[in-house]
Amino acid sequence: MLADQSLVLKAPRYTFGYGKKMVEETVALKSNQQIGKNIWLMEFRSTLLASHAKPGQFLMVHLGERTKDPLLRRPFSIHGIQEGDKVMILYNVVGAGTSLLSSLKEHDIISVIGPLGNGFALPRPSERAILVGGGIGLAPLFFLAQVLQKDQRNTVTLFLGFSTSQEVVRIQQLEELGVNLSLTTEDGSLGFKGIVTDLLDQRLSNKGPIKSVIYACGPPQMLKKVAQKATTLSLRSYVSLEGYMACGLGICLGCAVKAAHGETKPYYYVCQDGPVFPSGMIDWEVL
Amino acid sequence: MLADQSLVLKAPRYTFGYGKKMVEETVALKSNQQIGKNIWLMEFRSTLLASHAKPGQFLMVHLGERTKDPLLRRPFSIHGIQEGDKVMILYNVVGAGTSLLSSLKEHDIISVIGPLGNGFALPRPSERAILVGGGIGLAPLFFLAQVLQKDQRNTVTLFLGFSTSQEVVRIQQLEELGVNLSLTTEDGSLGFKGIVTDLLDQRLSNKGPIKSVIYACGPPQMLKKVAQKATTLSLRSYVSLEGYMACGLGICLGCAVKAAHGETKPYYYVCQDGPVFPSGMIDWEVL
Amino acid sequence: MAVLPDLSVDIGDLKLKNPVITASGTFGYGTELTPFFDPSLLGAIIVKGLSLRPMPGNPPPRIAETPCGLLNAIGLANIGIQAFIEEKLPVLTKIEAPVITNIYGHTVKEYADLAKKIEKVEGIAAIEINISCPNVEKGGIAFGTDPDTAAAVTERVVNNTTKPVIVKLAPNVTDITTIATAVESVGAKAISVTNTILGMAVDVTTRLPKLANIVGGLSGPAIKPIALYLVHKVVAAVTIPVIGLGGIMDYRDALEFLLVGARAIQVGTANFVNPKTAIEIVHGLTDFCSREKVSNINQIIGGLKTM
Amino acid sequence: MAVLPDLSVDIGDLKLKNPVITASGTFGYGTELTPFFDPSLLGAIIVKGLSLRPMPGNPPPRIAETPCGLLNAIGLANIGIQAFIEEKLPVLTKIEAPVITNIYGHTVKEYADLAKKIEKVEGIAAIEINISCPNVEKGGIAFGTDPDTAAAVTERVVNNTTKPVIVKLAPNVTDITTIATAVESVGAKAISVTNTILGMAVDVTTRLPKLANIVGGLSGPAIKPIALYLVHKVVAAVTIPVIGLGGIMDYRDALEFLLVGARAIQVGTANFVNPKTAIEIVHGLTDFCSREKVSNINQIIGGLKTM
Ligand SMILES: Cc1cc2nc3c(=O)[nH]c(=O)nc-3n(C[C@H](O)[C@H](O)[C@H](O)COP(=O)(O)OP(=O)(O)OC[C@H]3O[C@@H](n4cnc5c(N)ncnc54)[C@H](O)[C@@H]3O)c2cc1C
Ligand SMILES: Cc1cc2nc3c(=O)[nH]c(=O)nc-3n(C[C@H](O)[C@H](O)[C@H](O)COP(=O)(O)OP(=O)(O)OC[C@H]3O[C@@H](n4cnc5c(N)ncnc54)[C@H](O)[C@@H]3O)c2cc1C
Ligand SMILES: Cc1cc2nc3c(=O)[nH]c(=O)nc-3n(C[C@H](O)[C@H](O)[C@H](O)COP(=O)(O)O)c2cc1C
Ligand SMILES: Cc1cc2nc3c(=O)[nH]c(=O)nc-3n(C[C@H](O)[C@H](O)[C@H](O)COP(=O)(O)O)c2cc1C
Ligand code: FES
Ligand code: FES
Repeated sequence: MLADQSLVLKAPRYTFGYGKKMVEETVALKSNQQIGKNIWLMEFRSTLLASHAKPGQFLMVHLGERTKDPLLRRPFSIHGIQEGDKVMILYNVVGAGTSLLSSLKEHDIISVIGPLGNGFALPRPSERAILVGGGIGLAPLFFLAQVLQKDQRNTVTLFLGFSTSQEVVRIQQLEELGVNLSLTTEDGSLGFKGIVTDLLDQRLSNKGPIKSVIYACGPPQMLKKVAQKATTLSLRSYVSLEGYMACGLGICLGCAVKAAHGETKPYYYVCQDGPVFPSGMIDWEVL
Repeated sequence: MLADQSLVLKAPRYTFGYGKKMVEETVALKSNQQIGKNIWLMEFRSTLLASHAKPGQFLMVHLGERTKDPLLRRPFSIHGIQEGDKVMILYNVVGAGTSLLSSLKEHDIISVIGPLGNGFALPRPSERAILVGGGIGLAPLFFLAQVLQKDQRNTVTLFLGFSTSQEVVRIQQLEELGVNLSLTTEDGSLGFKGIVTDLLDQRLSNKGPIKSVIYACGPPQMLKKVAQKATTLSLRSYVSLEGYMACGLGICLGCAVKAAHGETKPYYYVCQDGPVFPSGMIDWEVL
Repeated sequence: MAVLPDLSVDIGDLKLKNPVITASGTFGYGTELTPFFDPSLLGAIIVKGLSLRPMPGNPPPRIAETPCGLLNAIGLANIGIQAFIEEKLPVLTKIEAPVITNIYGHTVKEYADLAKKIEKVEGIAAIEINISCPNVEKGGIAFGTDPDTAAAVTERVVNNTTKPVIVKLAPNVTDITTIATAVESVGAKAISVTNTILGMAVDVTTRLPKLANIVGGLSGPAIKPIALYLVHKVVAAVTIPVIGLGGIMDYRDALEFLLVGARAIQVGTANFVNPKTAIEIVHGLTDFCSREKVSNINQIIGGLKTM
Repeated sequence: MAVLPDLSVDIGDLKLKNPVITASGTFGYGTELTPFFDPSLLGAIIVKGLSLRPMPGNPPPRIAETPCGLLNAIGLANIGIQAFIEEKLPVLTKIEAPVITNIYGHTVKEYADLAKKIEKVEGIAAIEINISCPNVEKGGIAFGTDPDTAAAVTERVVNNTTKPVIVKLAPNVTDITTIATAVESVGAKAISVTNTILGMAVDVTTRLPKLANIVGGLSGPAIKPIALYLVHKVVAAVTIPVIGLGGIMDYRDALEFLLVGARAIQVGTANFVNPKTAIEIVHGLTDFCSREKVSNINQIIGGLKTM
C-alpha cells in the first residue's frame, strides 16, 4: 500500500475530490504509552504527514488488519509534530476502538489517512490567541500552540479544563513551549476549581486592549459556552467539532452537523467542511 | 473470572454435564514464538490444567476481549507440559484466528477452557507405541511421547511427515525425550522423501514380534491410510480428529463426524466423543 | 445496606427471577455448563429443540464462522422428546429455574403431538415453538413465514397444553408484525424474537459451500442490530411479552433489548464463546441497576428515550 | 510471458473491463477517492443516490457502528439530479469507466421523471434504481417489498430510457425471488442484491437510539452471509445478470459472490475502511485467476461446487 506514496497521486485526466492533499500511509509505531487516566500518547514517524499537516487537521486511523471489529477507522486530531517528522496522537480510551489502539506496541503497524479537514485559521499578527480546551480537547490545541509559538507573532494563552488532576497531561511540554497556561479541575485537585468556561468568564470580562481570537476544542456544552462568550465580546472564535465518522473523506455523509440559520446549506460535514468551524456557522441549539 | 477456580465447581444438587473436569482459566502468556514456517509455540503456566490434562485432550482458546472478530474460541491440542505447570500449544497460522493469536506477546492475557475431550488410550505395558504425525498433527503426539517416555513402559516410535524442512519443528526436544524418530518431507529437503504413510508402509510391513498400537494425528487423508494399515495388520489404532467447533463443550452439536456403519449413533461429536477415536468408529468414506 | 435491585419479570403467568434465559440449541439439555455456573441462578433455561423422534442432524461441516457471526446448519439434531423426558428431565428438574422446552415438527399434527406429550410431564414450565428454523428442508421455514400457518401451529399447540406457549419467530419475512399479531390472536403467551437469519458462506479455495447443507442460520453479534429492530417492531405490535435475542454478548447488549421493550432476553451463541455469559449478564444487570439507582428492572424495560 | 487473465464481464449490453463496481452512497459522486487510485481502472462507478430535488438528509447522528457492521440513516442526502448533471458529470465523464446513476423517488412518477432527465444526458452508462432504501419515511421501502410495486417502478423507468436499467433489491422480504422475477419480467437488464438490512442500536448510557432516525440500514461484513444467500437465491430465479454486494472487503469476499453466480460485485462500506479496496479487489482477482490458471473470469462465475 506504500507503493504510491506521493502526496497527491494525480491521475492524469481529472482533478481530485476537493483537491485536498492526503495520503494513506502504513507506519510503524515509535511509542504508544499511557500518560494519564485513560489517556495515551502515540507517536510514529511520517515525513509526508509531518510536513503537510496543519493544526486542527485530523487523521483516520485503522485499527489493524487482523480483525474487522471494530470495523471503521477512528478519527484523531494531530496532537503535534516533533523532531521534524514525528507525528503525535493524544487519545482517550473510551471504547472498543481506542482500547484496541492502546494495546498496540512499539513497532506495530497501523495505517493512517491524512491530513484531513480544515485546520484552524491562524490569528493575524497583532492578535492574541486564546486556546480553550476541555479534557481530550487539548489534543489539537497543543499542535496549534506549537505552531503559534514557533511563529512568535501572537501571545498564546491556554485555558485547560479537566475533571480531575489524573487527567492532566502534557503540562510540562506546554510549559516548555512557553504559553500562558491556566488549569481548572472540576474537583479542584489541581489549578482553579470549576469548569474551564467559568475561568474564561472571569479572565475574559472584556475584549481587552489587544484583539483576541478564540480557539476551542472540547465537549459540545463547553464549545457552546465559548461560542456565546465570543459572540458577547464580538470576538472571532473557532471550534473544533467531533462527529460520528465512517469515512473522514466526504463520501459517506455521516458526519453532518446542523448549519446555523441563514447558512446556505442545511448541514455541514465535519470531515470536510470542518472539523474546525467559525462558531457562527453552527446551529448550537441542536448540537 | 478466576474467582471460582476449583477444578470442578460442584453445584450442590445435581451432577455435571458428562461429569468432566474442566476449567475456564485466564492466563498470562509466558512466551509465544515463531519456531518454523507458519508454526508457533505458545506457553503459559496453569497448575490446574497441567495436573489434569491427558495426552490427546485439547483446549478452547479465546482470542482476547478486545474484538468480536474472530468470534469463536479456537481448539488446540495440548502440546505438552513442562516444568510441572507450563502448558504448551503448538500451532499453525492458517487464518484470522491463529494470525491474531500469533500477535499476542509475553504477559498478554488469554482465556482457555480445558482440558477437553478424551485423550489417547495408553498402550498396555508390553505394547509398542507407534506415533504417526502429519504436519501440525505433531502437536498432541509430543505430549503423548512425553507421558510414555516418562512411564518407560513402552517403546515409542515416532513417524513424522512434513511438506518441507522449514516446517520441521521440535525435533531436538523429541530427541531429548529419547523416542525413535523418523522424518519424511514431501520435497525431500529433510529425512525420507515422500509422505509419512509411505514410510510407515515400508517399516510396518508386518505386525512384528511385539504387538503395536498406532496413534495418529494429521490430515484426514493421512489418518485414513493409517486406519487402513492398522486394519490390514489387525492393530489397534487411535486417531485424533479435527472438526469445526463452535463450543468444544458438547452443546452446539457442530463438530459431528459420521460414525462407521454399525455404530449405535449416526454421528459422533469430536469435542465430546473424541477428539481421539479408535479408528474403527469412524466412517472413513465421508471424512 | 444497599438493597439488591429486583430483577424479576413476568412472562404471562411465568415468573422469572431475572430476565436472562439461555437460548435453544446453545445450552444443550441444560446441565452441560454446570462446571461453569449454577443454572439455578438463571431466569429460565430453554433446551435444545425437540422433535417427536430422534433426529441425526445434517452431515458436517455444520458450522462456519463469518464476521462477528456464526452460521449453523445443525439440522435440529436431537435425542427426541421421549429420551429427553426419560434421560434429561429428571436431572433438569433439580435446577431451580424454569425449564422451557423448545419444539418443532414437520406437520401441524407433530407440533400438537409434542404438546400433548409435554403436557403430561411435570417440571416443564413452558413450551417455546420453533416455527422458524431454516435448517430442515420441510421444517420450520414454511410455518414461520406465513401468518395463517404460524397461527395454525400455535393454535394447535395452545389447544393441547395448559402450559404457557411462547412462539419463536423467523426474521426472514417482509413484515414480522403480521406473524406476531397472528400468533398472539390464537393464544400465544409470549413471543421470542429472533431465530437465526438465513445465510451462506463459500470456501473460495475449495469452491465449496462452507456448510454441507449450503444454507444455514446466522447468529451472533453480527445480527444484533437486525434482531433489535425486529424486537422494537414486534413490541409495538403486540400486547403480550416479547423475549429478545440475537447477538447478545454482555449485559449492555441485554440492556439494548430491554430498553426497546423486551421483557426478557435470551443468550445464544455467546454461550459458546464464554460459557459464563448468561450468569455474567445477570450480575451485570444487577450492578447496572444498583449504579443507576433502578430498584426494579421493569423500570428499564421499554425505557428507550427519543431525541 | 504470462497472459493477463480476462476479467471483463457483460451486464446485458454493458461491457465492464472487470466485475468490480463501487456501490451507491459509498463512493461519493465518483471522484472523491482519486487521491487514492484512478477510478478508470474500475469496472464501473455507481454514484450517490439521486433524487429530483436536492435532499438535506437526516439529522445527526446518522451512523453507528455495530459488530462488523455499519448502521446508517443518511436519509439519502444528495445534491439533486440537476446539480449532479451540471456540476459533477462533466468531471466524471473523463473517467474511463462506465458511470451508473443510482436514483430514487417518492412516487412512481418521480422515478419516471428522473429517468427522462438522465436519458437526455450523455456519459451515463446505466441507471440503477434504488427501490429499497429503508431510510426515508415514504421512500424506497414500499416499492421494494411488493412485487407489483417494484415492477411498476421498474416498468416506468424502462419505458422512459434507452439506457440499461438495473434494479437494486431490498433484502427485507419473505421471498426475494418474487421481486426479482417481477422486475425481470418488465425489462430490468440486471439486478443488484443487496441494499442494506433494517437495523437499530441503542446507547445504553443515554438510553437513546444511536441514530436520530431510530432505524437505519445495516451494511458491512456482518451482512455478507445474508447477502450471499440472497444472491444465490436470485441467481437461481432469473436469467438476467445479478450484481452481488453486501460486506465485500477483499477479493476473497468478491470471489464468494462470483462463485455463487454474481456477474459482477459492488464494494460499499469497505471504501470507508480502506479507500483502495475496490482497486485492490481488481488486483486480487487478477492474481487469483493467474494463480489458479483461470484465463477468463467467467469461468469462475457460478462455479460453486457441491459436496
Ligand atoms: C475530527 C475528530 C478528531 C478527534 N480527535 C480526537 C483526539 O485527538 N483524541 C481523542 O481521544 N479523541 C478524538 N476524537 C474522538 C475519537 O474519534 C473517539 O473517541 C473514538 O473514535 C472512539 O472510538 P472507540 O471505538 O474507542 O469508542 P466507541 O466504542 O465507538 O464509543 C465510545 C463512546 O465514545 C462516543 N464516540 C465515539 N466516536 C465518537 C465521535 N466520533 N464523536 C463523538 N463521540 C464519539 C460514543 O458515543 C461512545 O459514548 C476525535 C473525533 C473527531 C471526529
Ligand atoms: C480438537 C482439535 C485440536 C486441534 N489442535 C490443533 C493444534 O494443536 N495446533 C494447530 O495448529 N491446530 C489445531 N487444530 C486446528 C485449529 O483449531 C485450526 O487451525 C484453527 O481453529 C484455525 O483458526 P483460524 O481462525 O486461524 O483459521 P480459519 O480462518 O478459521 O480457517 C483457516 C483454514 O483452516 C480450516 N479450519 C479452521 N478451523 C478448522 C477446524 N477446526 N478443523 C478443520 N479445519 C479447520 C478452514 O477451513 C480454513 O481452510 C485443532 C482442531 C481441533 C478440532
Ligand atoms: C448451533 C445453534 C443451534 C440452534 N438450535 C436451535 C434450536 O434447536 N431451536 C431453536 O428454536 N433455535 C435454535 N437456535 C437459534 C438460537 O436459539 C437463537 O435464536 C439464535 O442463535 C440467535 O441468538 P444468538 O445470536 O444469541 O445466538 C440455534 C442456534 C445455534 C447457533
Ligand atoms: C453510508 C451509506 C450510504 C448509502 N447510500 C445509498 C444510496 O444512496 N443508494 C443506494 O442504493 N444504496 C445506498 N447504500 C447502500 C450501499 O450501496 C450497499 O447496498 C450496502 O451498503 C451494502 O453493501 P456493503 O455492505 O458493501 O456496504 C448506502 C450505504 C451506506 C453505508
Ligand atoms: S465522515 Fe464520511 S462524509 Fe464525513
Ligand atoms: S464443538 Fe460444540 S458440540 Fe462439539
